[in-house]
Amino acid sequence: MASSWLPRWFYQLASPRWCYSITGKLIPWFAAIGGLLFVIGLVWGLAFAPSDYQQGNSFRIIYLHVPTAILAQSFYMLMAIAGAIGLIWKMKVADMVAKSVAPLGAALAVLALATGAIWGKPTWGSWWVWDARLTSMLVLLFLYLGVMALNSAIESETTAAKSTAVLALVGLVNIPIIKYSVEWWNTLHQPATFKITEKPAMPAEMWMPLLVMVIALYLVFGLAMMLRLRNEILTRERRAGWVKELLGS
Amino acid sequence: MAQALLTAQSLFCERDDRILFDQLQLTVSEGEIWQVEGRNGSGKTTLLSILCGLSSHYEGELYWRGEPMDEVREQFLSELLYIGHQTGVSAMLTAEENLHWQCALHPSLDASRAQQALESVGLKGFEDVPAHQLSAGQKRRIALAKLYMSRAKLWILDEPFTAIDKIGVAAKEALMVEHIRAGGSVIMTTHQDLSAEIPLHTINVEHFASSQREWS
Amino acid sequence: MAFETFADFLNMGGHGLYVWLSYGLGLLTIALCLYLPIIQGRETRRSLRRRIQRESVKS
Amino acid sequence: MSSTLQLFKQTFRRDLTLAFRRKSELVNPLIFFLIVASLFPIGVSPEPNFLSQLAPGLVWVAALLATLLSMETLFKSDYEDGSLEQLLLSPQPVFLVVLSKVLAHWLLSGLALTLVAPLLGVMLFLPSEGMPGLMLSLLLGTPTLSLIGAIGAALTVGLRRGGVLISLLVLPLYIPVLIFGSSAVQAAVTGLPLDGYLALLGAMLALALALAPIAAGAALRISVSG
Repeated sequence: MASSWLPRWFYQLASPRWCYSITGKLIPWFAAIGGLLFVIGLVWGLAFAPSDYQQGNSFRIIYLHVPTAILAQSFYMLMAIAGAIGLIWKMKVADMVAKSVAPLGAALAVLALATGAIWGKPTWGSWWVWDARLTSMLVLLFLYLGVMALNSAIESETTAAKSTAVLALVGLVNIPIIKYSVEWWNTLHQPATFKITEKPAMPAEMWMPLLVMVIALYLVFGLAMMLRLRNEILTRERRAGWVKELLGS
Repeated sequence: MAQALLTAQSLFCERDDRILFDQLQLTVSEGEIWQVEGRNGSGKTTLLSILCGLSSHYEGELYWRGEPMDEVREQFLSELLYIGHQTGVSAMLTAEENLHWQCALHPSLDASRAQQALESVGLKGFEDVPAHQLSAGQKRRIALAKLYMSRAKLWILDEPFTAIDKIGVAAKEALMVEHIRAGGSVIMTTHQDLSAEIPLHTINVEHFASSQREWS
Repeated sequence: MAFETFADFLNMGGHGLYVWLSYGLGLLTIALCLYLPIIQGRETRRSLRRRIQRESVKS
Repeated sequence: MSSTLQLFKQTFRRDLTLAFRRKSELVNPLIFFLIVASLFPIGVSPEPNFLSQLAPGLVWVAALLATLLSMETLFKSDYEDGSLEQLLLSPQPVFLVVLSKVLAHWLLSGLALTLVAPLLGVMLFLPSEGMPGLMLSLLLGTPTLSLIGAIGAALTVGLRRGGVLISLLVLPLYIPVLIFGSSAVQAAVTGLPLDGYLALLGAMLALALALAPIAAGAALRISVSG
């Protein structure tokens, strides 16, 4: 860690202790703001947003489906980048972040798939459709499951972290290729279906609650990630003086 | 004054919640043979694999000829001969084929001496027998033949004498003495008692097992 | 308000099953994602505390 | 530089020799390929029209699984006998040795599968117009499969039960190759131009050639270190 061009917080972040205390301070804020926005977005989306002229009220699933899909993807990116930082700078906290993110990402992908499938029933008349978005989300879930399986198969914590980081990075390179190929494959096989979410221009009263939900879920899952991260820090740093002090009293 | 080849500073390693060693210092200079001591499971093999750069499960610094290891790794590898617990001999290849590939991997091995080396370890006539048809001792001798071909400065040998008879051990000892006279050095672990004539430095891993380390 | 009555709201224009199923699943998942690390954290703290006590008795 | 090239050649020759000495590993993927492809007519329907529609995808799925099956052994014996340690302690670049090993492996799995594929095509009533598409797409696609598989093999080499795990890691990454490979065959059957698909398969191969050996090399280092 010789290079000095990185900002100071980056190095502070490398310290599990600092990370533990800063997340402890952030958690109440994330919980309060995330919870508030979540309730606002939920009520707004479910009760106040106008219904879609084509799909009716089943359209309201968008306020859950789209945010979870976005989050599932950005969590994968977060996992891969954290893994890369762990590999390059040997930063323990980055490894822990990557490990705590994976199950949440998988849960998000499952949720995105489930809501997509439920939405598909009234829209397309069947629970599952090999639509481009759903298919690439399914592959993303597979990628998450692979990372988690590899992580749990390797006993040594540090080896597991490094191996999963390599796998996550390989997956990250592949995601755009998978997305492109699936989209292309989809247009080849089912040319005439209308897309589940892509509307030419969504009116503001429709996309505003969506935006609120996206931010709310970022905060809520950020909160979940911090909770997991703190557990991970405690377990991995169990012999550190500060942990003993913290728990000993 | 002999030049320091490999220097390890404040090495720390833990496995499975157990500290194998901490604050371990070691300087191996030209013309020295170091024997790493310790009971089974005390971390001898781990230390050797850290020293040769196979394992990255450690904290601390390594230097090769005074330079940080990360910066001169390639140089270090080109001057290193390592024979591990697993000897790197493929069972489905003959002795000759095995050595041939090893020579391609390690330019410090002199391929033209392969025949002679195999003869020296007593494998003359077995050159083209697949290794899986040989005994354990013979298989190990294929790996040990590399000692006769090596131009490397530093030899790191993990239990090289397992399944080797007394005469064989004596021959390798003589070879090591010759190697250090020429300015090389050796780091090894062994259960066998080496002959008293060898100038031996020892380091016991267990002496570093108790740690006052404050976990950060 | 996009709905006249509360019954309308529950019915969602005939798509109530799908909408409420989605949101039910969503809430369940979110709750689990928050609840599991919390109880796991409690467990971790408890076992670590025990461990620290053991060690302090020993030394 | 010449010593590097020498190492590439030596490794290649060594791995071919090893493969020919372990005959079963050589033919197992091919037999597997044949069996999987014949499961579909038995399990689904032997009706020629139906099969000829499924054939492009079936042959590709079978080829993909057969490659995957053969992947596990790529580094296994080298790991067990310590050759991998020696490889990682070479002053030569590791990715080159990996590339050489993958090339040798591909010759005996991917290329062999490509050559056997027409037989399967006939068994599954693939129209004869589709044959060139099948061969060409496999020729360009299977090296990518081998390269990606090498990463999975390198990540799981230190694990006792890596078999199922490697499929879990690698299969999702195979999906783009499967899509473009089977589409190329489909296009060939319907008489559409192939070059677009082949170009895409080629692009993926180029990317895999550039990145996979490095990733696999890093993964090997991690696996051996652990």
